[in-house]
Amino acid sequence: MTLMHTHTTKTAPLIAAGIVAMLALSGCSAGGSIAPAADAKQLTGGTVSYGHQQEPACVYGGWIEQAYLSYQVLDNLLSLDENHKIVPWLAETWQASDDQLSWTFTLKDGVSFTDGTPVNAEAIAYNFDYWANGGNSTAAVWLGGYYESAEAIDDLTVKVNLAKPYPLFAENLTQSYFGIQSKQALETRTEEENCAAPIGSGAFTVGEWNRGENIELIRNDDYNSAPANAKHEGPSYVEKVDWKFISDATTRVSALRAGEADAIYDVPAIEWESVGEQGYEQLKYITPGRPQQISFNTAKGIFTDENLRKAFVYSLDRESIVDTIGKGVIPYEGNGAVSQSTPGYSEKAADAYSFDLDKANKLLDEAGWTERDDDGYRVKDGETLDVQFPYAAGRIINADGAAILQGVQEQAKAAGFKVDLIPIPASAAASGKYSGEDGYDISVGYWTSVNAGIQYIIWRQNLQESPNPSNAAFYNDPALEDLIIRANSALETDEQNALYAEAQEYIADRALSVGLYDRLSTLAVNPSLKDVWQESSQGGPVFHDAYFVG
Amino acid sequence: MTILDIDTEQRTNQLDSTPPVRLSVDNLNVGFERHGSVRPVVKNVSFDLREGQCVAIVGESGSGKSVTARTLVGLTGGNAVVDADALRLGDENLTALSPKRWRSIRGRRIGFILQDALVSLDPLRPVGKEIEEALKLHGWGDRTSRKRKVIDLLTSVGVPSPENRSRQRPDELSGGLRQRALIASALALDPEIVIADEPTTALDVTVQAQVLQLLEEMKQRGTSIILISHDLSVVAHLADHILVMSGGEVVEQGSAHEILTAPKHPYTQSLINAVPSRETRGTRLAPATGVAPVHTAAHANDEHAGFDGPVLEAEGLVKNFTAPDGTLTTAVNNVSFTLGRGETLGIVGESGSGKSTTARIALALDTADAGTVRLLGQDWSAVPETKRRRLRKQISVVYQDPLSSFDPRWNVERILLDSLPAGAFATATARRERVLALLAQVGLPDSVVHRFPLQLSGGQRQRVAIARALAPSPSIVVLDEAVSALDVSIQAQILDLLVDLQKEFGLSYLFISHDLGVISHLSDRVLVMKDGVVVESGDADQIFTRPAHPYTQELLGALPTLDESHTVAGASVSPSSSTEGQE
Amino acid sequence: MTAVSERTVTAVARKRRISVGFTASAITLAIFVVAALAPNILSTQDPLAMDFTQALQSPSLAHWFGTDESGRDLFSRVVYGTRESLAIGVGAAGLAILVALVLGSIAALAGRIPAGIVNRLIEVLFAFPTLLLALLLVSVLGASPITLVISVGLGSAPGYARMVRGQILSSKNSGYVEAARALGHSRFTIFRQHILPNALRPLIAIFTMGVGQSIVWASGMAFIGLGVAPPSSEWGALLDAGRAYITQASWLVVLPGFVIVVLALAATTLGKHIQSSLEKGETA
Amino acid sequence: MTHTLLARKADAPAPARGRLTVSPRTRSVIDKLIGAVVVLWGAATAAFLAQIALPGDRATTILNVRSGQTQLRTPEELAPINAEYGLQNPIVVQYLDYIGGLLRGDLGISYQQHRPVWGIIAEQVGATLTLTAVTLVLAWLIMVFWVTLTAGRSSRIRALGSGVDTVTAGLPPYWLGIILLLVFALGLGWFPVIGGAGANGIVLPALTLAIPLAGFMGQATRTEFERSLDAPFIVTARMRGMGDLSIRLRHVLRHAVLPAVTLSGWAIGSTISGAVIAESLFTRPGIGRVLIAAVDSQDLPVVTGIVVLVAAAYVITNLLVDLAYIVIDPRMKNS
Repeated sequence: MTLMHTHTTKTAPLIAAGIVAMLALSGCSAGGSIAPAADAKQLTGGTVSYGHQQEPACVYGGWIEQAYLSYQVLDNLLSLDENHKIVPWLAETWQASDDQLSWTFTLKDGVSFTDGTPVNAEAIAYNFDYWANGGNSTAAVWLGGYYESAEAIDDLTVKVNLAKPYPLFAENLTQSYFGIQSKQALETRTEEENCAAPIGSGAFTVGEWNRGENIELIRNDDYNSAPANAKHEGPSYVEKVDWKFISDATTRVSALRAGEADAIYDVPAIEWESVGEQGYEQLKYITPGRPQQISFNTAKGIFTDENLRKAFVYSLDRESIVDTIGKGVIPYEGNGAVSQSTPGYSEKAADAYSFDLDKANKLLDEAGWTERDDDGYRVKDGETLDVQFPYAAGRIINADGAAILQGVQEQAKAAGFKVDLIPIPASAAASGKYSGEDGYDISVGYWTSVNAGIQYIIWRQNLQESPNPSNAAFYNDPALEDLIIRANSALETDEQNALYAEAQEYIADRALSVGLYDRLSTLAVNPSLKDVWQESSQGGPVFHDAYFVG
Repeated sequence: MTILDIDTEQRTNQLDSTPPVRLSVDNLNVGFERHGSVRPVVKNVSFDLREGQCVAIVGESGSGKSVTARTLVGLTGGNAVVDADALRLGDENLTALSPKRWRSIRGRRIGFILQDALVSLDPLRPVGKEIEEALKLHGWGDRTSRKRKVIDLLTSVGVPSPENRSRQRPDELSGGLRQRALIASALALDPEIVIADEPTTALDVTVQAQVLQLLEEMKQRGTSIILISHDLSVVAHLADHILVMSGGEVVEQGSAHEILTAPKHPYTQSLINAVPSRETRGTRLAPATGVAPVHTAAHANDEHAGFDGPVLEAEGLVKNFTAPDGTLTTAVNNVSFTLGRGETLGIVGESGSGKSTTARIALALDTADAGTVRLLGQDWSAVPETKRRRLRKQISVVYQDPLSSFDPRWNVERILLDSLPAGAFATATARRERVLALLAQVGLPDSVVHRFPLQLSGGQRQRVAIARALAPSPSIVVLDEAVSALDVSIQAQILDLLVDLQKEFGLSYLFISHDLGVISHLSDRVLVMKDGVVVESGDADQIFTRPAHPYTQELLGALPTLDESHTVAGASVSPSSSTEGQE
Repeated sequence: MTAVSERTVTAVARKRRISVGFTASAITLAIFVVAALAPNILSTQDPLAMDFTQALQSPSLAHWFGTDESGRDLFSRVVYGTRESLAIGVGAAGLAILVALVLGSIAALAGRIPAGIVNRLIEVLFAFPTLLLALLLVSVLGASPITLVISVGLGSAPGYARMVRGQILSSKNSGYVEAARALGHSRFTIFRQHILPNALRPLIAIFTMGVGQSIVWASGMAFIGLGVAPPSSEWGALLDAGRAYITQASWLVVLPGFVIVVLALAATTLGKHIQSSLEKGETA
Repeated sequence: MTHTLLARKADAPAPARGRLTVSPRTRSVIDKLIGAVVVLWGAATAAFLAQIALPGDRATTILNVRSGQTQLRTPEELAPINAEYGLQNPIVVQYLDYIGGLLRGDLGISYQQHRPVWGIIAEQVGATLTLTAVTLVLAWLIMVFWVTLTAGRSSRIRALGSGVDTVTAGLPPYWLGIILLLVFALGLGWFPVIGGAGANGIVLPALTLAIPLAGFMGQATRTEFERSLDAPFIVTARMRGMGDLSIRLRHVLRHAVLPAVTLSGWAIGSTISGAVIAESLFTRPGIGRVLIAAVDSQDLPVVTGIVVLVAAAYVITNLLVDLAYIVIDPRMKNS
């Protein structure tokens, strides 16, 4: 017994030392030269093993994780190129009527879905109705308030009728939520089938889906409808994409290093540098739309007072937090309305607030939060300056994000804010438990979008007759809404961007929402796999042009 | 007893015709090492074992007899230090053997029989397998021939329908059969020497007789036997040469005849005297020990003193049990008896005879399915427990294993305090004094009051158990195998104590035992039980001298005895090795 | 009889030797208790203080356990986390044993019907996956030490319940209970004087070991994201947070994990010693 | 203790509990069956109620999970979902529907995957069972080897033996897993980082669970093992000239493994909870992860389905353990 114990107590440190030693030796080895030989030439076929993070319940749906997947199997009407220019995809030409109330799309000829049915005007029109009726919740939100009907003029011409002018309509259609599915499939197949393996005209079709493990994407040999910004026309070079689900970031990177994955999604900041040094190709896409930002609850609680909102913002040195945790990979974002990669982005709004503790304290003192308790939190007539800050851990806020939020918590403390960070489990988050007016003082989150039009979805008033649960600040302001609507409907890009910028500054001035960091979509690719690129509307990986060299 | 004389005769003849020596032990010393220091447990043991002879080593636990035996097969244990001037098996020098060589000797040249096959054969395997294993280990024959051999062996040790038996596990066999099976496994390779270590302990007396008979036959066939026992009477029949060991030393050795008839060493004498039997009635078995019972009249039991009918009456007791397979067995079948004041009623029977169940019913710890028990003329078994409690202090019990009957968390004082009748003593000090008085009565020093059961020796424990039984000043004490687990000398002391206490307090004993010796030593009247039925009952002398029922006769026949002519009267000196506290 | 006396001898001997291991584990635990009650004695720095210039420093004299992604000193975090972790361990083990005691005694002593019901209940508890229990509780109560205590406590309760039941039954059928009956003690007295205490005693040991196991469990929960809310430095939370940095800063997981192992080991060893000394029946 | 008990046993088959009607063995069989049903029903009901008790509106959750949002939803949005899954029905009705389904062996349709729960489980259970099986085998191999090697040797070796037991038993699986992953997959590259379904992909996950289990079983077995080593029948075997190793393997082991068998049963029972760690760590498919995902998305049919499955597994395991007991110790047949 004893000997046993003395033994174990003796060995305890040894074990520790041993482990450390093993780790030293394990300490991310697998360096070596992974670069392909100089004379390496293009190979045909092969299977791309791709490590992705989250596994959606269905291939097609309103969640960006689904958009990434469905992009591989569905074609859109239009595509967005890296210069943020709309280019043809299934639609060869597109044209808004002079009154801006109808759009006409002319389709490529001879394109057919992988179930053999043709991609024709009728199918397109059917898809529009399908989206609008909730076939894709996110698409529905985009169309909501604008879309009226879609009709097939002739076999290859579709006319979409809108309620009010919507210049960004075409641009929005480039998001994968608007992927076109076979009408027959939607009509005749079960929900389960369309969930697991939607039928489109895309470069790949869904093969086997081993839940919890991977999805097999199989080359569509008859593919003839690549977007104009693709690197080549016709079927993809690789036969298969093995779309693996590896939720743990470290494991993903390790899989890449171990050669078990040719490409991986979402390289954690901490690994970015070393992955680069080891010679892996790195792609980084700053998602346009709403960045990871915090919105204040302007309807209930302390932050109904604009000065307290400002005080909170002044108390934060957001940039240094993000730079530390983000290791220079995750970009700091000051603008709460839209991210720096969004057209019409306003620097002014972004720079509205910088770290200024004195100002914060001054504002708080003025607001009457003068006393402090033993822990240094401000108190006003017996009440502590308490801030409820729930966040959907894991799903919307990843590990880096959580660390950043802790930084916010710690910094706000200096000004006397008692921030209660509440990591809410996915189910509670999704149940909307924390989404009501009583749910939080601050909410955090992003919303990807191709343009500043996202502001309409978020800042539209939340009214009885037309509720808008997306309005996380509960801020109902006709002026702001009008401003955004005017922007949405502006025909001239410059005029539109000016209006969007104005809206952003309007939001910043009132400290309704301030930015933290930009949501990234990053890829690391083994150099022996060439021409993997990120599509420009949402930053998902594109394997249609990819090929191996060796 | 003449028979005995005769075969002692012929033994002496054998001795003259000195057959060859098979095993010679010369000045064997064994010690156990712990933390550098060696604790000697066997000191200069020497003897020769000749062909067809039996050397018996007799001694109480701790005397070193078993260690000696194990040493002879090289299994003394890891931290043992063995040295001997000579240790020779035939021409094999046992002092310098490789483990491998030892293995080839064990089982093949030296067979070993332990006590109680229930634990000495692997309880999870059929006995056949165990026996076959012995053959297999020494590469005897092939599968089929071994199977056949196993059957032969079982037949040779007198196991009926060996084919079926060989497929049964020890727990499925009767005590006798499984002991035979064990012996068969030791004889499998017909070794020239068989060491039998307490081969009959824990066996019923009739079975014991059968086993001894079996050993006798082996001896006749020329096998040499080393017989280890704590019980002289067991070895008496078999042994040619006897070593008496105590505290690791051979206090006396010589031919069986000498030892049994003219023991020189007082220890041997005390051992012989300690064996209870009909002849020893009324005599003291143990030499007066250091702590003699103090005579105190503090046994206040006036309440029922006036009552002069039988203190306990049992009428037609019946108790059934359902076996797990649902079959109904009758453990006690129509048992009746009465117990008079100051009298000892012995219930004797072998295991399974239902005697303990009878005792439990008498104590109203079990309810009979039929029949009644009356205590001091009052309803006892018939009334609810709540009514009984008032009377409980009139009847108390002493178990075979006191240890399990003590709450391990309680020290002696608490145990005894707890057993004093509520309200009998006004003050705490009075209660304490009573406890000390009780200890004195059972011959224990005050110093034990703060000891815990585990820290007491077996004899001391039994004395505490008796003290607890006396605490409520009962009229009746039920003694259920109360001395069966004790070494013979300790048993003697306890028996003496019981006699004294009975004399002093006019107690009535219901004395349950499988040991006829003990029963005959103590009982006024005797109940002989078999399979739940009373086969014979009556006055002790009559039963032991003129047994009517064949079963009683069988029991008596089976009982190994020393003729009183062999015992030496009035050995007074008592070697320290036999006093309390050191067993 | 010698068998016995020898046993006591060896027992004494063993006891003497055991005490080394006993003290070793006792001291270890004592240190943890100090950390829990007065962390400032052991720790060098504020567990929450961020120092972005010091992010992800490997272990050094300045930072014995290194620093985390925000430059917080891991050692101080571990020390300050002790209170919460230990509380969780003790709480969970305590809850488990409490529940077990209630269920176990009913199952052992109550009539056929209630005992049957309770036994089934124990079965159901056994069959219900602890993981799910935790998941649900977290969804309802949110991630907090209480949640961990309840889920781990309930999770391990059925096992203990069976143990208690067995204990009570064996003590109920023991020789000393029969002896007490023979002395005419009432059922209640016997239960109070013998059955209960004898059933309870082993639980001291069980509890000690349970604390260690519960902490391991709880940290496991935290590891699958059911832990305590940040910036708590509860050990499981530390592991969970450190997980993202394994390859670059392995100490963030290895060292807190190692602390857990040491605590669990100490608790188990101590518990075993208590157990064996109880089995030897020597009450101090 | 034993003495009186033995005496009593020998004297008459175990006292008390003598109910003269139906044979105890048949009764215990009936009890077992009833028990099994009760356990299944109880677990299922508990799961159902717990899910109902979850905060927030289920339809909202379903919708939000489908769109990756966390916002409140308008009645218009929720109506179709409620209709589709009958979430507007009173709880009692939903419960009865659910139990009815169970009786028909129908576990329902997943809210998120739009397919029968049976399918989902059938798909995933394989991986988990394999992991459990391999874990058990490894644990037993390790345990038997280590105990046989170290138990009842010199005090030093025994100390080492039980020391290692205690340490391994106290190892947090996830922690062990991470270290195995770091060293053998990342460092030495002996095993794949992603467990997947591959053969050598299962080694590390299984070890992660097997090593602590082996420790637990070792602790329990060692005590029995050393007790049996001193048993008379072992002495007898030695007296027959049997070698030490064969004694340990042929005689002692069998007497020592019963507690380990119980632990194995417990281990199987708690597989889900345990496996999920290995699964998420080595990115293996399996019930555990499905369960977590299902709870996250309040996919009630999947959750309850899995609970029923686990309960069933538990029941079956117990039966197997009982059988194993009888096989190992035939004497138990009558008790």
